[in-house]
Amino acid sequence: MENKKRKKWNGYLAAGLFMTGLAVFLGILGYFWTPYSTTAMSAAEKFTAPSMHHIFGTDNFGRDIFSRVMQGLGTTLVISTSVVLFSAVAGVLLGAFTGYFGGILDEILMRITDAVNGFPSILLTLVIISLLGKGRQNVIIALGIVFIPSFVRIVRGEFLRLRDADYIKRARLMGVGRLRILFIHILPNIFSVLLVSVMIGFNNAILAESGMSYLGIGVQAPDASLGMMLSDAQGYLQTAPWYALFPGLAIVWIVLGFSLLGEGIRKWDGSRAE
Amino acid sequence: MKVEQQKDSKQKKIVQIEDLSVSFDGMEVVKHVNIEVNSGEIVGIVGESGSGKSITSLTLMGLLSKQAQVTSGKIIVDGEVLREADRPFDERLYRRFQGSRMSMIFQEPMTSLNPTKKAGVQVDEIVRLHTDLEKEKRYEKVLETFQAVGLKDAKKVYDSYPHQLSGGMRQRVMIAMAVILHPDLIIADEPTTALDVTIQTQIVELLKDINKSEQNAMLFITHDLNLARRICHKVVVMKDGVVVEADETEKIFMHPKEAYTRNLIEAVPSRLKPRISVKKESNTKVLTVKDLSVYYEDRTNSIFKKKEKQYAVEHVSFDVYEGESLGLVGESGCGKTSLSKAILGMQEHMSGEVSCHVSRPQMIFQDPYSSLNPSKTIGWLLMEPLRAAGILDKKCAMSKADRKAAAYDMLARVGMDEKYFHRLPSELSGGQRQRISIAQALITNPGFIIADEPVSALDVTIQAQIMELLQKLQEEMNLSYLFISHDINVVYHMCDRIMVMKDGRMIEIGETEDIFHDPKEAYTKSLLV
Amino acid sequence: MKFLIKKICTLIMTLFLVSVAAFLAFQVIPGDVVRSILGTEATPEREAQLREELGLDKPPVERYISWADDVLHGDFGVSYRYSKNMNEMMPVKELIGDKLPVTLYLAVLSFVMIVLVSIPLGVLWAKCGSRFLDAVFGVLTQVTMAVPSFFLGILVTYLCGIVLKWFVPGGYISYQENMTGFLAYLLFPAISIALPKIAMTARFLRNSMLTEMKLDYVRTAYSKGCSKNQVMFGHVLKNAMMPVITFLGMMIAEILAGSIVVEQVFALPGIGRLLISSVGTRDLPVVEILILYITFVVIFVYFIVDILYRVIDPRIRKSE
Amino acid sequence: DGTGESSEDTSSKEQNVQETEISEGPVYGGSVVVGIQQDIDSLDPHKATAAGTKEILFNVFEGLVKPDENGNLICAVASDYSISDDGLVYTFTLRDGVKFHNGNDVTCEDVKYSLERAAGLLDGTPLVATLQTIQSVDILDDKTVQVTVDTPNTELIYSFVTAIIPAGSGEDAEANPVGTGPFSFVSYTPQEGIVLAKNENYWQEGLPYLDEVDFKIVGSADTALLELQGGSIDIYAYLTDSQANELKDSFNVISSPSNVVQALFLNNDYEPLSDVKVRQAICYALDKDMVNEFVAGGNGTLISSAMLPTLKYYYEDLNDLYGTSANVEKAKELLTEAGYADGFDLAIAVPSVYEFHMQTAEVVVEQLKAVGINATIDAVEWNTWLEDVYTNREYQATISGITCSDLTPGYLLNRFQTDSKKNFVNFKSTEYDELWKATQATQDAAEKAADYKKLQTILADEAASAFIQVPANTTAFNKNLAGYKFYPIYVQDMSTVYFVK
Ligand SMILES: Nc1ncnc2c1ncn2[C@@H]1O[C@H](COP(=O)(O)OP(=O)(O)OP(=O)(O)O)[C@@H](O)[C@H]1O
Ligand SMILES: Nc1ncnc2c1ncn2[C@@H]1O[C@H](COP(=O)(O)OP(=O)(O)OP(=O)(O)O)[C@@H](O)[C@H]1O
Ligand SMILES: [Mg+2]
Ligand SMILES: [Mg+2]
Repeated sequence: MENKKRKKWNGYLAAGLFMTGLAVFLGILGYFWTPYSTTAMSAAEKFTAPSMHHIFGTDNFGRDIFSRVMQGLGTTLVISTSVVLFSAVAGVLLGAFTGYFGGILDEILMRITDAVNGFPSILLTLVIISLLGKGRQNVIIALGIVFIPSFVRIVRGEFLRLRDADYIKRARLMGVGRLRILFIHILPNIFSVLLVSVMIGFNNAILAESGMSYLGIGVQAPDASLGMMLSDAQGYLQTAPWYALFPGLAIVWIVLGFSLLGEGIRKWDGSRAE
Repeated sequence: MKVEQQKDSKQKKIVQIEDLSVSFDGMEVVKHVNIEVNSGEIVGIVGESGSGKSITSLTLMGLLSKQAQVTSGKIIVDGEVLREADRPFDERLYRRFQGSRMSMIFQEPMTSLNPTKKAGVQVDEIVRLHTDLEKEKRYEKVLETFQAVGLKDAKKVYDSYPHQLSGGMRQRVMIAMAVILHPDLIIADEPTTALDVTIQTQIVELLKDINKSEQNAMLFITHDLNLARRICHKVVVMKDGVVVEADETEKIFMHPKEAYTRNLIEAVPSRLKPRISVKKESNTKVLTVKDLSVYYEDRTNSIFKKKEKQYAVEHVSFDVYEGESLGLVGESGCGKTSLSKAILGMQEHMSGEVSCHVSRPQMIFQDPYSSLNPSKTIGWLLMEPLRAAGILDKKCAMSKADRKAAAYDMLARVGMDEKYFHRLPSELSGGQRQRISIAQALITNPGFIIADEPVSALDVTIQAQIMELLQKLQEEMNLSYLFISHDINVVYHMCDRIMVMKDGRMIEIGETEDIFHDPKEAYTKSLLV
Repeated sequence: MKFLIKKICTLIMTLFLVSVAAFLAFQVIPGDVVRSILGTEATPEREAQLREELGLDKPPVERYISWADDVLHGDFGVSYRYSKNMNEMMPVKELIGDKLPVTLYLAVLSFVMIVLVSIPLGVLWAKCGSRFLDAVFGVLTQVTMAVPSFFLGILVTYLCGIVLKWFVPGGYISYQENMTGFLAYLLFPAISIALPKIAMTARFLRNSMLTEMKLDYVRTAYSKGCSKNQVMFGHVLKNAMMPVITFLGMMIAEILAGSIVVEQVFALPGIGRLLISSVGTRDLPVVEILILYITFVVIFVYFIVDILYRVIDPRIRKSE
Repeated sequence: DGTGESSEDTSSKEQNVQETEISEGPVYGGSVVVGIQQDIDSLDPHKATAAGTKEILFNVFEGLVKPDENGNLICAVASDYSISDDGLVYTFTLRDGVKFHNGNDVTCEDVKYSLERAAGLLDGTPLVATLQTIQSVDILDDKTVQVTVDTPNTELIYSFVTAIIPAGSGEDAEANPVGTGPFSFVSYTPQEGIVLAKNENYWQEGLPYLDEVDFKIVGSADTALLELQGGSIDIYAYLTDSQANELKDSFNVISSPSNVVQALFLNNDYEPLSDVKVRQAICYALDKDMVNEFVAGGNGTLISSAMLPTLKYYYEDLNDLYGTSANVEKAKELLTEAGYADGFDLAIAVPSVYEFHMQTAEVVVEQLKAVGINATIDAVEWNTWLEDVYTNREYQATISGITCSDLTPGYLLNRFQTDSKKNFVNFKSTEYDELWKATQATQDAAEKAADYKKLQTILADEAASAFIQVPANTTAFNKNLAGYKFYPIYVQDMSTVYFVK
């Protein structure tokens, strides 16, 4: 009986945890220690191919790419985490109120969401960045704003659905306060949906951040970010293909990790329901 | 209600299920089952939920999912061995039988049809697959069959999508699909459970007629013993995958050999077992409803037109007295739920007067699965109403320890063990959930409770338990009920007075016995069939 | 009818909001087009003259209103930045008309690729019973989905362009010159856009089909004696396609956004690059129209999806 | 007069060069595709201001005089000129047989119109700032034009490179640019490029060689590289060092100093930087050799003041002042004296479009770290840079380049006057201001040279900014092309380019 209810471990979860775990570990480690300095330049070591000393090789300033990838992972993770947190919290608040109460507020918000959705996101970030200036916080704010609508949509839909669930009707009959209904009665039930969209949001944030860095509106040098390294490396595709390869693979690694984790969680959660 | 046995000399064996066992992941859910069906015969399989009825019939039909394995026995249809334990599933062989020589009517008329194909086309497909008829011929044949199963406007039905048809019509389409090729065997897996009483009767009569005229074999699966008694020649009683008893219908009903069968028969709420009245003489009203109307604003109209009011409840007046159960019956869509929502103040548009003389009346919902917050433990669910009441009314405020004690107490009163306190709703069975749902409604001592079809979703056996519990609690706590159901037998069993609704209007109200034995309205009579 | 009116109102509302937002954004972001055109060396008189020529000396509200008025009358204005071969600035219409085909072809090509590849793939995947193949498909699509399009672009450039020499990176051929050459060149950028989306769509379709296959009507179909293929193609596919259509609609919006980056990687003169460079040069008339255009396309696509939905799914058709 | 003579000199020298090249077998005809970085800002030669536009229009338009590759002026539409002793009257004699692309001869009317238009005498809007000084343009006879100016300025002659266009064609210039240069305008497609065709009537005998030149806009330096290798462009200037290395084998790669002064410009009004010691400390902290090595592959020319080594007033000795490699001790000492022993934070704004400056910034940040200055890079859009840094001067420091777009040293130096509109570093030195005025007044060449050197010294001593280098222009062109010439200003002269057999 108890056994049957235990959540089932699955391959997706294991692979996802391993991949994100490693990325997060390297990212955090990169804040405190890297094999080489991430900024120290050395003319002698310019563009050395991957070897025992520099497993990912070195870049145009002779900096160790592995160390920079570590740092880049950190930057990327910090940004995507903050973006997702920011947009998820805002999305939950907005989505909860509009979904549950509906009305004119809902109508207005949905129109704005539509507009933001229709607006090319890269452009929106471009405009926000032009307004706020570059730099890490502003990237977070810009992406955060861009990501809010998707969360609002999901959360709103769920609240709209659960608003009429029998157990919520009951809570209303009991005289439970509105805020308590919103956040104590309903919210925990959309947790798994939220979790999956957070995972997807994570991926999109990572991709968007690297995309922004690639277009030169992301974080600023000498802060290493994976997208920025990739964009820098594009000029040296022939001389030093590894310069583009490893940051790119790092992005793939971490995005894949989160996808697998999301999939794994979905399955894990699903096995409970059975 | 005896069904005359067809004593036909031409009777032959259509289905022989011999020693059939089916298992999922090594777990046997059907164990050594033997069933025989002859042509012209309706054999019923009855048994509580999960007893393996559907699995048996699906195996027979060759529709078992991949995870399932036939571990022993064989299935013979029309003399041909379709399935044997140690032979792999032969898809081709089965396809020769499926549709043309045996067909199946499923439980859910709502979902068993492809939602994006026209009803006619779906019936046409089966003819197309198994005959060489031309298009026009097929069209005619489908229309004919539609008419035969009582779909009057056959052409319109042909071009309708399933969602445009009512439940009864859909089930008729399914039946048309099943009979169009005159198969030797028809399996009907709970074909009426999802339908209204009135429609239920029609469908059952239809199946009976078909059986009579076509002289085919029919396997009729149901958990409703009354129904089985009405239609079947023979009955097979199943429990936990095992055939407990199999015999001629009347024999089973009159002289059940097994205790289980006896239980099953007794659990049936029948008018043979009227309510033991718990009503105390009292004239204190707990609820007064005067001239209540409820309407919805029709959303389908364009912005240019004025919104139209659609009345779900019209001019209904009644009272509920302390300690009594008032039953409310009526077919689906007659406004029962709308009325109860209006009483509880959950209805947007209403007119008339509702005065409730007890504080915070509560409601028990039909579906035990959706009426408990799935992310909270049972304990939390029971304590929450007390907490809310405490905030609303300082007098009721309780300490956390007190709330906990009250919750444990309530748990015990609905007959559940303490160990469930920390469980999640998903870890309970349907019956247990409904108990918790009742406990949650009762814990604040509301005095008046609306129970909206609280047992419709449950098994017969569990139904009986829950009804018993409701009566017990009523006695203990001096409760009043407004008890809603579409099943008049259930109401008979539970209520002191009965109110009958049709199309939003109250057509009759009176003492239970009066209504039953001397119904004034024709509609009420039709409910009593 | 009501549906249509509502959609059109929403569209107008959104376009209005978007245009105001873009206009406002340009008022607040630093830098203006005059300085961008004249650089560091111009005389103040020349700056003032240019400002007047461009009408930038008027108050913003007046400028917006007159711009909006022009647009409503079908006049999309002229670029601040690009001049034309005649004695005037480049009309935005022509400028965009020039770049649009590139992006359009790119989008269409990628979209066609996505549809042509992902749908059979998804069906095949849903059909395949083998656990091994299932796992292979699963891993393959997960990995493909994780590759950002610009990285894919770089990889494609490196592999197909530099190593294999299948195409000349940056050797864009104008569609006016040589249509086949143009399409052949677009093939690689289109692959970069399409590949991850193919994986996504195939996955989505497969999941949708598997969900659909669990439904009761499938069992009904089998009970009629349909073979697996008859069930899959005759019953399941159409119903499973419905969510996929929404998904594909969203995909079009994403392709448009994605092409901004991919145009950058492959140096394609499409509207994505025009947009980025016009934001850079503060060429407001061009940016406004481009944004309106893109927003319009996105909303329009959603609209089409809605319509398609109605056509395919009789349930929705009815309920409205 | 001096300038005239020197121009004679060089044109004969040029003739020699050509002859030797001709003996190697130039072929007439053919067309080349030249990769350019930016779009054209205007086809009106008087209105065009972007360097990237001017370098192309150089092939289409000519002034009365024009620069040559050695930084001298040669006569073009004019065949000769003289300047009055007081420096107020310029007399130009038109060259015989110079024709516009539309086939018409160049007349004095055209010259008058062009100069008046540029000087703003027609409608009050001067288009060429330096020509604002023109009082009147008079036609003396059908070959002679006299220009009167209000203040003497020995460098004004350099402004007569201003394009001569047909009289009255100003309105039409954007649409139908007509000039006298070696190539005529064919078509322009925004964001794609501009196509020029050979001017058969060009006044210089034997030039140009090519039939068609296609200036094609390429997205970035990276794609330019790929396009070169793919063969879709033939010539590309402004290669980075690593690109040049990659192309060395398959292309002719040549480089020469550009006309850009790259510096870490310091806002002299910003708190720690207002202290001269702090600025000097920064100069000491920079390791220019390293910057040169990393971002220019050692091809840059290190400088310590605002002057191009290719100009004749360049004062070479200044590099010893702060040395070319880092002097951390000295820098720290100065910082301590200034009261910033623990260093300070410094935001360096860099226009992000310039990869070169961005990379330099990365190296500079690393070097400043060594002396305790915690610098960060603030990459800004070009427009933002123009507004915030250049116009509003709201910044701390920036890495960028100032270009010398004509051949006068004053062009680089005048911006450091206290109240110059271009003095975006807010440099303030009364000594400098006075000396500058004196320099402009003097007509004596030797005195002038000395003064210019002095001005450069002041800038270096006071550390007006931390000057880094004049980067090299590296150009790659197809192996079967020859005759490409470098100019000290941004110019892509296609007239001398030819195919070899
Ligand atoms: N796919 C499956 N995997 C595992 N067990 C299954 C599966 N399908 C059914 N079962 C189990 O087989 C047993 C018999 O199920 P079956 O559907 O035949 O019951 P039933 O008698 O038809 O019940 P009901 O009246 O609820 O329809 C149940 O215990 C059920 O849990
Ligand atoms: N939200 C709503 N908007 C519009 N019409 C509604 C709404 N809810 C119910 N109705 C309509 O009101 C009528 C009464 O519905 P109600 O739910 O009260 O029926 P019911 O008697 O409870 O039926 P059932 O036995 O099926 O639960 C129906 O015709 C129904 O279609
Ligand atoms: Mg069943
Ligand atoms: Mg109801």
